[in-house]
Amino acid sequence: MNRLNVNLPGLQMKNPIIPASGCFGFGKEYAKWYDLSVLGGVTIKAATLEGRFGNPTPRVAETESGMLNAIGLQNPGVKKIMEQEIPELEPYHIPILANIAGSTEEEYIEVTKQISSHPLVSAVELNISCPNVKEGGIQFGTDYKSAASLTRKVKAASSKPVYVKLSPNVANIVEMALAVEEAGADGLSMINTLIGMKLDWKTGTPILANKTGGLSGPAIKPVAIRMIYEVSSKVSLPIIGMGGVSCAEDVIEMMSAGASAVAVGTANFVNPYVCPEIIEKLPALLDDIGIDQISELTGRSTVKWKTPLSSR
Amino acid sequence: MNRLNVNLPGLQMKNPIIPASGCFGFGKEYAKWYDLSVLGGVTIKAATLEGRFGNPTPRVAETESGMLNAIGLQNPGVKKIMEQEIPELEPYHIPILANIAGSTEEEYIEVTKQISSHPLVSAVELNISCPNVKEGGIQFGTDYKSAASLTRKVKAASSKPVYVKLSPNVANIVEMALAVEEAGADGLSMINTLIGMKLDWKTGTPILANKTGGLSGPAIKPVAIRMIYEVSSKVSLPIIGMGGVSCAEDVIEMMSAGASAVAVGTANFVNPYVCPEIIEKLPALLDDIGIDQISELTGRSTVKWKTPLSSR
Amino acid sequence: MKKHLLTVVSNKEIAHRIFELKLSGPGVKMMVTPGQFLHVKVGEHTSKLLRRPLSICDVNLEKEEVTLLYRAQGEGTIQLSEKQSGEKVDVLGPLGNGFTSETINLGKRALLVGGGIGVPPLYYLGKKMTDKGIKVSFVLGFQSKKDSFYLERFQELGETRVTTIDGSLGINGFVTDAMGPLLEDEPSIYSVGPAVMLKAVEEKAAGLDGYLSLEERMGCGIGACFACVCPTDTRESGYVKICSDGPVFKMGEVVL
Amino acid sequence: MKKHLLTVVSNKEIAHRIFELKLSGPGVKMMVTPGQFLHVKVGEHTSKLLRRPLSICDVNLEKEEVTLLYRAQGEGTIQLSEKQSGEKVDVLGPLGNGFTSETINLGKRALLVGGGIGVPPLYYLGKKMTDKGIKVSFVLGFQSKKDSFYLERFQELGETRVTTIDGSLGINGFVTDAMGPLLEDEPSIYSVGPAVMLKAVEEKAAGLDGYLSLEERMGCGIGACFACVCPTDTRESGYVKICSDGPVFKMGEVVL
Ligand SMILES: Cc1cc2nc3c(=O)[nH]c(=O)nc-3n(C[C@H](O)[C@H](O)[C@H](O)COP(=O)(O)OP(=O)(O)OC[C@H]3O[C@@H](n4cnc5c(N)ncnc54)[C@H](O)[C@@H]3O)c2cc1C
Ligand SMILES: Cc1cc2nc3c(=O)[nH]c(=O)nc-3n(C[C@H](O)[C@H](O)[C@H](O)COP(=O)(O)OP(=O)(O)OC[C@H]3O[C@@H](n4cnc5c(N)ncnc54)[C@H](O)[C@@H]3O)c2cc1C
Ligand SMILES: Cc1cc2nc3c(=O)[nH]c(=O)nc-3n(C[C@H](O)[C@H](O)[C@H](O)COP(=O)(O)O)c2cc1C
Ligand SMILES: Cc1cc2nc3c(=O)[nH]c(=O)nc-3n(C[C@H](O)[C@H](O)[C@H](O)COP(=O)(O)O)c2cc1C
Ligand code: FES
Ligand code: FES
Repeated sequence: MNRLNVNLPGLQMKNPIIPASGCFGFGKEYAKWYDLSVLGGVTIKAATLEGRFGNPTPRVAETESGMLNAIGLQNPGVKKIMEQEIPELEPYHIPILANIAGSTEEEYIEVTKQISSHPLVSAVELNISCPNVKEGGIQFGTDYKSAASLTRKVKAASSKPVYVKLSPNVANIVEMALAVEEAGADGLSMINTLIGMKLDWKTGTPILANKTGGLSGPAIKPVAIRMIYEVSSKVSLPIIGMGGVSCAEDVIEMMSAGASAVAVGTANFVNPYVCPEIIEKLPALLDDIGIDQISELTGRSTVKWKTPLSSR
Repeated sequence: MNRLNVNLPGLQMKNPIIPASGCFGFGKEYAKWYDLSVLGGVTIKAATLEGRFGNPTPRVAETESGMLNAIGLQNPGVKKIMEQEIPELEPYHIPILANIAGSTEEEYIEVTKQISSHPLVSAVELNISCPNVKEGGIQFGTDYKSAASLTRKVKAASSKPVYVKLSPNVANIVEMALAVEEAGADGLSMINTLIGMKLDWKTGTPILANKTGGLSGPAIKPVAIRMIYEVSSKVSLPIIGMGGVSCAEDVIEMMSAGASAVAVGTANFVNPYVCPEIIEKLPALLDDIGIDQISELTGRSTVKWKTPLSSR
Repeated sequence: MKKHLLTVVSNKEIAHRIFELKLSGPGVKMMVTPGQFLHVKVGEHTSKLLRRPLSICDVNLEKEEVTLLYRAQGEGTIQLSEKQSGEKVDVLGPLGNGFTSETINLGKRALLVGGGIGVPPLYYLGKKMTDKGIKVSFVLGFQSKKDSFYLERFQELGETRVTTIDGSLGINGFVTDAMGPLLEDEPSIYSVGPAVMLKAVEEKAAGLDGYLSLEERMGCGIGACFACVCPTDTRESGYVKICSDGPVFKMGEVVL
Repeated sequence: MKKHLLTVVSNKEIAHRIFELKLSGPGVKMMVTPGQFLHVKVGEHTSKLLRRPLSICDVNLEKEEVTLLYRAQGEGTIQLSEKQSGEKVDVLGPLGNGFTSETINLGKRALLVGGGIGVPPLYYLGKKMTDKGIKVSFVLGFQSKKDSFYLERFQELGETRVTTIDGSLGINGFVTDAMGPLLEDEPSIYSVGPAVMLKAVEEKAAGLDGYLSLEERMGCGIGACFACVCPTDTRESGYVKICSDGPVFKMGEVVL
């Protein structure tokens, strides 16, 4: 029995650790650093119908315990991704979660049709939360009616399970989650980046050419934990949690909040080996807290709690 | 001529630095550390009609480059604050911004009537964004119609200028700002804390007794800068900016984004002298960037910018 | 009440994960009251912003040297444990109301009860008391032998009984299981530790006078943020702030 | 392409805010190609997460020692400048495509043009070239005299002309104002610096072959995040990644 394995719709994984979309390219770059077959799965960069060049540079800025990015969904288009990128992942025999984006419902539907038909693609991650392009789907991500409508259509077009990736830039994340659940989503991915900005104090001008960007990294983990906690107690869909995870302890915290699997993004830039290192460390931590099967962690935070102080 | 002085409705300040509400008690604690008369002004802790004991402990948790708090609007009630707390600030001759909270429109109105009548109170800060009490006004803070209605009534009840303190936990901060401007607000304070949570990975339970809390500190500065930037370009009200400010450079960044004054919260806990130290450092930084009058900084980010890289 | 940049004299592990940190600097002159604490910044560029409250464990006024004992358990104290001799540590303090001389002079006999990392402040307290000619005895509770520290030093000051939860040292059990005999000559009680322990001590020592030092998660450490409040019936406000009204309170004053 | 924990041999200021950092460790063996860079973590517990790309300035293979020159300008490099001898530095590298031997062997004469912190990699490049018997000359541009560094060392390798924007040293003006005479024997061009400078150099050296090393803000540093792209007409994709396809590109290959 493998104590780390987790099973989500379309994603039978030997451990819950998945690199997050956009932070791992199409996999081959990190394949130069370690054997990707150790991963639970991999999320590939957002695919759009046509290729996109993305935003002008600078595209990243550093913030306290975080970073801003405004890549702008650069990608070669769904056709090239299916022909040239995805096949490179075949040797690793890990589930592939295909992140998709678009400007119109039609584009989302067409991309879904194509990419979900790829034999190596295990599930589709519907990105309705990219804050960095006027038409990156964020318009779907902040209005729950259009989110539900898009989910319904994408689900109909997809031959694989569909995970809807939620934006944290909303007043009521539970309402959004309930709407896409009702619309037939198989799972949720949360959270995408918070919209942020940084100015060069000397010039008073934005660091990013795009001015605003998506805030990621440990800085946003408390927001991610809160949203996953709220949503998991109201929604019965499995959640792929993400937002600031950088170590095995963070993985346990996020699963305790309600996640069934955990995606790691920004931390890959800090340490390219972070995913294998987390996977290696998890069993020892499970021993510390007396957990056999990692999936037992999911949602344990909702049990009655005691203050950490008196538990010393 | 004093190059640091700024003038906002009701707040004639010799510099733009104000301790943020809830992070400076009622002032007297920090008065043991330095002479408060060096400050531009001071924001006092939220006042409610009756005294409140607040939430159980633990009330704070540490996060990466930030902290969570769930104090729960503990305060002795507006009457005691007016009789016992505010008079202690008289010797310092600095403008006092009175932060007020409530559960109902009636409570807000009554507290405003009373506290705005105090001769030492220069302006009222309407807190419709406390995330830590079921009835701390957050319900007003996330629905722009009720925010506008409350603003209108509080404004009518107030004998002093009214600043509305906005919650960042919304999908569209500009819509909210426009609504309260339209409703007659004299200024805006932004941002309050983001809603977050932290679990003890060992027990899987929340660190805070209140489970969720308000995220503050440098971690949220990019969100604050972005919201101030967006709002200042659409709204003509002066903005008291806050969110992660910890040094003089941060003050310049935030004013460049559109703030007319800057409140410092969490940083007071890291360094009790942070406000006087910032005030002392500002003139040298203004020299570096060739600015005479600090108020010239406000909104300079909206002028056409060049990439920092090529400006090396 | 001040901010000091003290210099690390030494910072070594004296028991399992327990570090003895000696800091020196002019600021130490002010640290004369046991039970007060220092609010310690764990690093300069660290992402861990909040200061850690650590009790004054001992002070050498001639050498202007203060000793802190801390358990490197969480990320902040682990970072603190990496500080090398010669490095600087930014501290606020001394903070809070400690065991003042009135508090100390309750009687001729005192029983000092500490659990885990509640033990350190009792050393400085015990020293001050013996200086004043008060007869002190100690009950010190630890998880296990490997977590225990400073035992010889305490023995130099007075009778010292040790309890461990796993029985690996001294009496098997909690501090309250060892207090009995030492209560006979009706000493005044001074106890530091987690709330659960203080509660048990209070019950065990029912009828005796004494003082308790409380713990709570803190923000400012100076009374401004209301993070560390504790309910009480003895004050009109209905609460006390542990950081500024305490951490030391008269037994029975606060609701544990 | 690996992660190394190197040891600080020395880290000293050699010009105004310019630091020379010598690091040693087995990993240095791999750092044989000039123009490649190390992706440097500025601290362990720091809130500054992103690595800083710093060019290899010199390598001593016997001593397994690599030299980096950096300007402590922003918060990360300032933190790096506080590292003491004996401390560890976490680096990724060598990363990117540098000045490979084909690139170097364009001709018998080479003109190396660098601006500000674009200067460091030219030292290692110049050394490799002279080893190969190529005649090198340098044009090095600085803001002002106080910002200049390593001049004697460059002179040992070949004719070195210096320009400063304030005229406090060498020719008053930009690197392009000093290139003229050195272009006469039609050298191949190698230039490192900010985009604006590279553009000017490209124009000034129109007609000559050469290579440019670009700069951009980076995330991953290994080709995964698409932070550092630069448009090009010469590739079907329409872009190159500076971190992995570059930082060195053939003149004219990328759109500056
Ligand atoms: C008045 C007072 C005196 C103390 N004296 C000592 C002492 O002499 N020696 C010693 O080892 N410990 C002492 N403690 C406890 C000590 O402050 C905590 O163990 C320490 O702050 C934990 O920090 P960390 O980095 O290890 O844990 P982390 O989990 O990284 O801490 C995260 C946050 O929670 C706070 N926190 C976590 N645990 C505690 C706790 N038990 N009490 C208060 N805050 C906590 C931290 O201060 C920090 O703000 C004292 C606490 C108080 C209130
Ligand atoms: C391939 C390459 C080689 C380089 N070689 C050298 C060298 O040998 N010596 C040297 O002094 N500098 C070099 N630089 C520039 C150096 O990377 C930046 O000066 C440094 O990253 C700035 O960090 P900071 O902490 O001082 O500034 P901060 O403002 O704190 O940096 C914030 C963020 O912006 C990035 N950033 C800021 N300025 C630059 C810049 N000019 N280029 C790239 N990223 C930047 C930082 O990496 C960081 O992610 C090189 C850059 C590149 C791309
Ligand atoms: C450079 C970068 C690029 C990203 N690109 C995408 C993307 O293409 N699609 C997407 O759904 N999310 C994208 N994200 C968001 C991440 O997948 C993740 O949701 C977010 O960064 C939070 O996780 P983290 O804090 O671990 O990075 C990107 C994030 C970063 C930093
Ligand atoms: C401990 C604590 C208590 C606070 N109490 C209040 C409050 O009573 N009323 C209010 O409007 N904001 C309150 N805030 C929010 C701050 O005023 C400020 O808006 C927020 O912390 C962001 O600024 P900062 O990052 O500088 O702390 C509180 C913040 C903290 C950390
Ligand atoms: S810690 Fe802030 S009031 Fe006690
Ligand atoms: S820095 Fe990530 S692709 Fe170049």
